[in-house]
Amino acid sequence: MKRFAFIALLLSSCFIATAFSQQTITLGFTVSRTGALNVDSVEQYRGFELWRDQVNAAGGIKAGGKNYKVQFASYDDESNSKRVQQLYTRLILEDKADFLFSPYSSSLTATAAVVTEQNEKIMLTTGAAEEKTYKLGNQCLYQMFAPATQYLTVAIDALKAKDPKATVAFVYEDASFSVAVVTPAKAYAQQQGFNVVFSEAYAPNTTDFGAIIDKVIGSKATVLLGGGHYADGSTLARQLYGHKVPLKMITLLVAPDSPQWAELGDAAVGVIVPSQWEPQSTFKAQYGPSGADFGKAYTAKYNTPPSYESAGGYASGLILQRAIEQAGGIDTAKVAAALNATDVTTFYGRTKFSTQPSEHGLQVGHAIFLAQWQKDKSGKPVKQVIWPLAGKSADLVYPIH
Amino acid sequence: MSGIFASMIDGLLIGSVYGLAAMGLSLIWGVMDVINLTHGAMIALGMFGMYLLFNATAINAYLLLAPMIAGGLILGVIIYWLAVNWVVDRPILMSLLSTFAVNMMVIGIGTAIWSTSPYNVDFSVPGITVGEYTFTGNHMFAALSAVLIALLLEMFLRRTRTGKAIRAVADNRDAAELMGISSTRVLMVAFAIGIALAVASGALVSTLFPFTILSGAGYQLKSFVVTVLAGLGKPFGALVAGVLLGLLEGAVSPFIAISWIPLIEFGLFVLVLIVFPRGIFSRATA
Amino acid sequence: MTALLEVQGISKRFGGLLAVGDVSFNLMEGEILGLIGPNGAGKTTLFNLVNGVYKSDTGSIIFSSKNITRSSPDQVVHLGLARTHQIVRPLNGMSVLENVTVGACFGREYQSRRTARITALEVLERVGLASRANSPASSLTLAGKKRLEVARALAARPKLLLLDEVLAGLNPTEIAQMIDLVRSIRDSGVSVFMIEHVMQAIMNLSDRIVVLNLGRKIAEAPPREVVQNPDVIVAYLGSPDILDKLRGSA
Amino acid sequence: MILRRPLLWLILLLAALFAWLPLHGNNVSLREDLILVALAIILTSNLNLMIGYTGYVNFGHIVFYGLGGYVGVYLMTVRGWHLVPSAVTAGFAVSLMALLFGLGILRLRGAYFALATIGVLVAVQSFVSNFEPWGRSTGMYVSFESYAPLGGPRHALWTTYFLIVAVMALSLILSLGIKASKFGLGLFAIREDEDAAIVLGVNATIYKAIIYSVSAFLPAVAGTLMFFKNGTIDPSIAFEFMLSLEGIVMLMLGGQGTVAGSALGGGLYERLRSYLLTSPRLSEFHLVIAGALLLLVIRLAPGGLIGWLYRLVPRSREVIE
Repeated sequence: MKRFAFIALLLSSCFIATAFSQQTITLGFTVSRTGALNVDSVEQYRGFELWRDQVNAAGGIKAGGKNYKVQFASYDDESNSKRVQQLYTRLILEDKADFLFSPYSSSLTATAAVVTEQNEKIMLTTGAAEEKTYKLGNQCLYQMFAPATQYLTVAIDALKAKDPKATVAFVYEDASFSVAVVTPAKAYAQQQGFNVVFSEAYAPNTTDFGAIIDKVIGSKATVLLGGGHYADGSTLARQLYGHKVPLKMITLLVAPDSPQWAELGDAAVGVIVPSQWEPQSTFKAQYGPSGADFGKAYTAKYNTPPSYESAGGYASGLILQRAIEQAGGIDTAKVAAALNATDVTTFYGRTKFSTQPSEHGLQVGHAIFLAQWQKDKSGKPVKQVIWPLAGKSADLVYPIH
Repeated sequence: MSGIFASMIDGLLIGSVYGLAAMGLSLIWGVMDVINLTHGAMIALGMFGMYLLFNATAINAYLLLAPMIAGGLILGVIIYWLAVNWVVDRPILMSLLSTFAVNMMVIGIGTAIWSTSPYNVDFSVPGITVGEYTFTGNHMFAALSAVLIALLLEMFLRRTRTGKAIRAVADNRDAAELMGISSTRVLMVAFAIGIALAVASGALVSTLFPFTILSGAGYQLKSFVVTVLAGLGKPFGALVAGVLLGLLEGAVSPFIAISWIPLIEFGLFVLVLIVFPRGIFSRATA
Repeated sequence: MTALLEVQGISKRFGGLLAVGDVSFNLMEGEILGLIGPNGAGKTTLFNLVNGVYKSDTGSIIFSSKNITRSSPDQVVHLGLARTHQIVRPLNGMSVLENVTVGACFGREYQSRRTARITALEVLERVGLASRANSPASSLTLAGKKRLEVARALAARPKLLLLDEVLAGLNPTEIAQMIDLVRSIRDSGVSVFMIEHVMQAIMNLSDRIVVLNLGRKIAEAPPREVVQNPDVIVAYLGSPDILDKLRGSA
Repeated sequence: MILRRPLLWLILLLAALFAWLPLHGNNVSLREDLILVALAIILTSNLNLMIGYTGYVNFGHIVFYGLGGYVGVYLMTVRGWHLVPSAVTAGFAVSLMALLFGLGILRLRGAYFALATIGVLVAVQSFVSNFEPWGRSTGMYVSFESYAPLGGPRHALWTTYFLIVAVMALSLILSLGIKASKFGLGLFAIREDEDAAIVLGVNATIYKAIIYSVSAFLPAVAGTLMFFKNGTIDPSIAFEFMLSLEGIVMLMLGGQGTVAGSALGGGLYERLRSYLLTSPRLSEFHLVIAGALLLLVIRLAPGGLIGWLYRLVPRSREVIE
């Protein structure tokens, strides 16, 4: 008898859920809960999650006279593209996702895009900075991050202003994103008159940088640019410090942006990261919360300050929300039109997508800036914006020691 | 000091840790003809064990090796009865699969607890600086500990009754049984020591590099290379081969991109297998 | 009669040990040639040299007027030289019939699988294993496995069959049956070269006997002459007058 | 005759069901599930040719799949070839490479061979990670233009799916054909006792090299198809050691040495893995469950599911090969 009652309850709850489903939109995505991309991907996910909770607390997205509550459908992609297509197909067809967010990383996103494109589903991408993905002919992708070419060229500009005679070493992860970043940066450095004395890519799962570090020392480089993702970047920094490599400037991709970076202690200090967003940035938000409000809410929820992945995640939600509001509903074609027309500044900065067919969806509004880990008065490492000079919160410390 | 010397010293130091890891694999393989595919998972458990112990006690990480080895022995006995005892003398596929199954379970549980994020043991010993090159204290202590453990094992195998019994069983199990040696007990002890060595090497690696629950796999592959270079069932030879492998890495890395090193190592591995199937340190017999 | 197998000065050395040294002999068509010698005399090594498991360090082996000195065991089988193993080696995971089919498939005639099956059934009938055709090979008794060894070799349709101690470990009834089988094989036109420890049997069966001691041939003669050869007696018993001594002490 | 064997008709029925089920009602979700099942069956049944038929444990079987993917994707994106010729060429190229590798490492037996296959896998992966024309660690992308000759991405994915199902059917028919052939008998003899087999006239060196090469062909074709569908290929997904190991698990689960076992094991394991991964409560424990399952199977039913069926219903041996 009890069992019957239970089943009846279950059935009726399903029924109720369907009755309200018109008022709900489903956002589908995969998260790398395990595997190499775990840290960065989860930070991105927290951005999504905070946005969802705030929207739902405010009664949902209001568009065309309706209130849409936001719900998520998500799976673990294990940082591996093997199942990405299976999972995105499932998200689209079984979970009936209305819109999609990308997995973390350029290569997983490219794999997911094959499925989302042919189902003509809009997918906002964060953590997929590499330009190539947007130049394969995709028409339904929208990139939230500033593209990869910008990451290190900005650092070279900052270096040029400080020490045009520096000798440069590139040490970077042999992965889509970092190769896409370093290749143009190397050319740019030479064009700016720097002597590039060493350049080597390391395998994505490297933990022992001893051999590379010996080579960097041998090359007499004074500046090191490169890195990849969190795991390898933090290890590289730690070992550079342990081996007392005499470098005046270290700029690493992605890793130093994470709040976890502070755990490196003294090894953390002085390292620069090209960033999509920093809590100190003072963009005047035309839409959505201010940077300070976002930071406060995020820290309250997760007990840690947001990284730019988190901000990117939140901003993806925000941009989608705005597009739905402007489209007056969740019709894909109308939302796509609204996204194509988007040119807005939020706490995250300016967002504008390219509408040229050859590079549709490429981010053209957003820009990279640089942040450096410096010691505050109490000696604790904190991140300061040092570039562009107009938006800086502290001066570049050069050389590090 | 020139780069190649620095690089070879680094190689020597890390090579002794590879050697220690391989000793465990080599011992088990040599004594009971089981290729222990839990090896990588045990190395990973060594890493996390050290992480937990160090965070709980905050004493010198290298002193914690003793409790780690004790823990490894217990773990070894458990795994022996869970997955190994009943596959000894069965076709090689059986032991490969049963140890692989345990490996999957350990990795699965580890992933559920620690996810696959990197962890660090925040312990560092000041290093020695020679010119521009600095050799970290951790590398030196790890190498020293590895050699010390290897010597202790060698003494155990040569001097004690149980040690001699292990060697006898490795040599010829039937003959050893005829002489009244209980092979099940000996196999269990040998297996437990093998696991303890893997755990110890994982604990040492955790003081050098960050690690995830999946990190053991790479060291397991290196252990295969080292074991084959040394020849089976020669634990001390494995240590020597490990050091040689480290030196080789150190010697070639200044001249080529390090991403080519695995190709060289594993290419060499396959060649050695084909040319000297019993290891380069064994005399050829018909 | 012509020589089917001509062995000329073959040797095999393992490390410092001379297993077979400069051995020569001929085997005539239609003949049963026995090979005897004390333990460790190098009999099985000689077989292994003849069928190509080992390569001889010196000399030559001509089989059916083809030089097979450097041939591999599988090539030798195709020429019509099949053998059995002293320690039986059934293909345990397969049925008795399949075991024999392998012999026929890859033997001298290189039969198709379908023909091989028919051959195998015939051979099984002949060696008395027909009733066990579909049993797993592992389920046979030792005597059964010895028969299976012979059947597999016979299925290859050989001109010459090497039998390595097919009688060892059998009881008297089984020995009698096996002796009949060997005779019938010879009568069907297959030459036989056999190692045997059961003296009575080999003396009965063989046309001639080769005796090995410490890797060297010490005699080659019909059975009756062999037992009276002083070298052979020394090799087997230590000294020529040992029999007298034993009698004296008894 | 192969036509008289019931399993052949079962295989064709299975392939027909695979093709028809997702097409009926345009169920793309089912298609995506089934394509991974088909892939698992392809890998398992070809691995079975080495492990089950010949008794050689190949830990690096996935290297064929990965290399096939690379050769095929390279031909398509850089050389502009069409899908099918690329896939077939990849199959032949990888088979040839396997033949060469095989003649080297097949001199080894037992555990030494198993280890050498791991060595080959890591060495090849490392080579590809450094190989400039194939994009080093970054790998290659399939441009959307490659889908155009097949009628756009939507159409292309269906075509790929049908091709994969066809490769699956071919894999199983190949296994079935070899099993009943003289060649297969030679392989079984090698599996049982290689030295005895040689003395019985089996040319083991050649047979092993041929089967190693044959077992590379269809996985390589499948590699091209799958990575074309995937849109990207890089060394870490092309040469995943874990997938290689899972292949062995699937084979043991179903029953090594049997055609039906390789299909059953591949299919069941892949469905279980998919289910665990997408189930919210169990997804963290999928490895634990798979590991425990494997331990139970080899302990209680070392012949796998088919072996267990044989014991239960001995006559089934004649139908379910």
